[in-house]
Amino acid sequence: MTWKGSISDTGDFVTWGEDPKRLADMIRKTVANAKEALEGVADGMTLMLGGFGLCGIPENAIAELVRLGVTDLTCISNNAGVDDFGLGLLLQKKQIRKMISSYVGENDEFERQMLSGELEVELTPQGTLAEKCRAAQAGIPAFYTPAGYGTEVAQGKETREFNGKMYVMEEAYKADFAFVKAWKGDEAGNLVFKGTARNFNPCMCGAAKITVAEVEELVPAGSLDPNQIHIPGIFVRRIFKGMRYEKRIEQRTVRQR
Amino acid sequence: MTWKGSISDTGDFVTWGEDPKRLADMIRKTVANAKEALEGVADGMTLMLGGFGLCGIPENAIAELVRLGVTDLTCISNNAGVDDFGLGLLLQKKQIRKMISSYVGENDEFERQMLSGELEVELTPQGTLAEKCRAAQAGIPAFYTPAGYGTEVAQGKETREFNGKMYVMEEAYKADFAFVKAWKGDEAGNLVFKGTARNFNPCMCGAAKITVAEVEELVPAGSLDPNQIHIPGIFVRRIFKGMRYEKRIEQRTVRQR
Amino acid sequence: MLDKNGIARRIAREVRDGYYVNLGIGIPTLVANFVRDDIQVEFQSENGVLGMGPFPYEGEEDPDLINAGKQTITTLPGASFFDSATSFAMIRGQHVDLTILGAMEVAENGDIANWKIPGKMVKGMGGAMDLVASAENIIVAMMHTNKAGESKLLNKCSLPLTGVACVRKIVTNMAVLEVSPDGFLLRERAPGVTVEDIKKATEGRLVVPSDVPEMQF
Amino acid sequence: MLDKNGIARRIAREVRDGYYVNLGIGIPTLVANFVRDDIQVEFQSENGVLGMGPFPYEGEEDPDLINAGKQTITTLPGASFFDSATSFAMIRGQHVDLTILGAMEVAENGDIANWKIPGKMVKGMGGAMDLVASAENIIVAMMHTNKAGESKLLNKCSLPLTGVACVRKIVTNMAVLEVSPDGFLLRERAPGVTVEDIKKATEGRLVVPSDVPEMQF
Repeated sequence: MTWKGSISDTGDFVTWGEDPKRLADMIRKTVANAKEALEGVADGMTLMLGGFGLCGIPENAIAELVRLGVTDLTCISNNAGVDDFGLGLLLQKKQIRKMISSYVGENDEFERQMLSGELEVELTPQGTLAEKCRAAQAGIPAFYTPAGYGTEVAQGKETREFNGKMYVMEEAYKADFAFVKAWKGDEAGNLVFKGTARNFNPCMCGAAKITVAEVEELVPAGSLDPNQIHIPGIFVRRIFKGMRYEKRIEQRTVRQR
Repeated sequence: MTWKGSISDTGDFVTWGEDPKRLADMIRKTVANAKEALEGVADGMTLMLGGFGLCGIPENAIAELVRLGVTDLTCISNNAGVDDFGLGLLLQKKQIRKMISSYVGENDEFERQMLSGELEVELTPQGTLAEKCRAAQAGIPAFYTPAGYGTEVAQGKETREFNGKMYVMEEAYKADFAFVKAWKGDEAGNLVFKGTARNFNPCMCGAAKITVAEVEELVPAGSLDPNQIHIPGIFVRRIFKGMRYEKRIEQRTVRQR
Repeated sequence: MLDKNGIARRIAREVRDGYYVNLGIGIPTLVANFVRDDIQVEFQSENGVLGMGPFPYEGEEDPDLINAGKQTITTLPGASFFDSATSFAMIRGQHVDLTILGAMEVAENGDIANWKIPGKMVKGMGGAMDLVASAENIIVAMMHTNKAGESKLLNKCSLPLTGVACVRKIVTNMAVLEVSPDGFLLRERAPGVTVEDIKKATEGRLVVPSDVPEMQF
Repeated sequence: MLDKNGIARRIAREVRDGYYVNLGIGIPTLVANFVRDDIQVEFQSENGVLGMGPFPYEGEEDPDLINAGKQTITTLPGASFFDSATSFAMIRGQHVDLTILGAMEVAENGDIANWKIPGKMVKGMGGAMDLVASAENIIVAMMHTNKAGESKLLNKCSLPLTGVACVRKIVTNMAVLEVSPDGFLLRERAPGVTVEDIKKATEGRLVVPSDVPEMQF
């Protein structure tokens, strides 16, 4: 909501601009499916996507992004998926212009596009990546971290000493959509994550203009213990029950009985 | 652990200094009572104390501070208690030299000491106070917030524009001890809070050199659901089961049936 | 001329379906009593709760469940508890849709003073500075004049500021005003109050449109 | 000369009762296998778990439960899950007592390079830059020389740095060394390795005390 009008000669015609879409969104968070949840996603946007490796990734949102065919995307995500799953699916279709990640191994197509210059890559220390999301969520425009000081990651960035140690100034991310995956969610948008599928998902909630949560189980408001909610609904704009989770395991390691 | 030795002429005598106390502390977090938990607290220290009003305050730690009679304390706590409870008990005994708080009403003795100049008071916006604790916990030496820009709170502080808006730089707190109160805790130091008694307590865990948690219920490691822990034990150095919680209500408001 | 409940009743009309609302202490707290039943609103309290409900029935008070005014409360379905850093992440991150708070003074550019009177005991700003510095949508609820009859709507605040150029709308016992680039824009008159009355009671620049309707509730 | 398991076994002796430990991928991961049974150690993995246990039994793998190497894991009593921001709050806030990671190069002032080889595909630094910039107690586990036989303990790193002046101790297949103000301080020799062997394999400044005992396990 921004000041859109001005005073006319007669002192009339002053209007506070209100985005009716935003209001409509707030009234009802629950949407039927990924298609409705991704309404408004467009070419050239910056997206945040939760998950670590293939663990806790928003599978339904990614599938819908492929279906929509939006291109020229900037994706902020700790990893870039594998060739045929996760963000690898968007890479295959060349929908991503730029990746912002901490680690992008395990993906041949990624490597090919990166080396050929088709894909721009911005590598960021993992903790800095998490904190830049959390800063966006929390209205902190910038913060200082020791990570990357004295390395090429700090090139072009302000550095500064506090208590005898050097730090790098990092700014909050700006994104259009955040896609997160939770275990359980309620109609008020409250989220509960499971195990290490939590990872970057909570940090990205409310860190973009519109946060879309997909959940394995969607329950009525009041079904979750208010004391045990990982992300309060205020950080989530749209929520839907995801379908057919594959939950692929990247490195199946076991021990013998 | 810091480099304490140096190379002698023969190349010998190099010692990495290790604080045996710290090691001993880490081995066993559970202590028997407040007396053991507060070992090391001394005159002139800076303490963080959780709680909002009288809700979620570390009652046992405060009682022990009174018993110890330590003085010249700097206390970082959102409020200052009431005349005869909470931090008011320390004020009565003139143990506090300086309070860092966001709101200090409801306390006559506080007012008297402040107006007479016996007590130094640093008022900080509540969100800034919370974030300065969280920054200390998270190894962030400084961050920017819009709170207080253009007011006397920003006097003497750096201000800076990001994306057309002005912000104030705030630094992380430095404290010797943090005293927090949780609902349940386990022997690994994991904590679960209840209702709005959570407030500043989680933000202060790990934000001081030594964090002491008092809990209503202390259970063996493994008794709490790993998915539902509010503060992982790594942020807590000592934990004990508190006694005789009074949990005084400041403003009893009810409606008629 | 409105009383405190009248001010709260008028402000309640600004609350939309789906809003997250933070209510300050005093008149703002009363707003919750007048919000329409057919819309869904979640009240946030900065001490760490979203989805506050009414006061508890006698005997059901829980010392671990209070609001920022330290009053015992209840929660509604869909509520959540969180720590203070997360609570102010909501506020600073502009996730709260509407902030309603009281003021001692408001200036025509939207400056607000509501925490300190030099020479008197200062209790502190609590969360007010975070709220006013962050919120996109701030409504001030206050009397138009102070006890001495002096205007609280000024060219420039005389008291130490809580925040700069942040107030968007003011609802007083006399009028509804918006902060505009040209000064206080008079939007509505309270029942029985004339434009002349408001002009007299307003020290700051007042922009009076050709039509200033009476408030609707 | 030690093999990778030997390096891990020696490093395991550095792990004290009550430590929180972060293990990097490769040799560091093996350290967990050699930690004494009679001490209590909690392993942290930066993707959001404290209290990692061994790999699951076949058929008990949970896709929602992995470590930072994306391997399926289990948890031990007292474990906890948390988000990535909290995980790096632990790391950046120096709550992790010991960090063990691999390296391509270490310089005598404690600089470390382990994430990028110019001209080759760069996979990223993951959490390594946060770990080395924050940890008070960093042990590098690596071979003393690279595949071409060149020393990995240098005057100055030739590869892009991961962190500056941060490594405290290095355990290689040949020796245990500490980073001291005067260069690599030789602390222990691997079985069958002479001080002369180590001198030849070390490009950086090497400080040799009068007595350099053989490693104990």
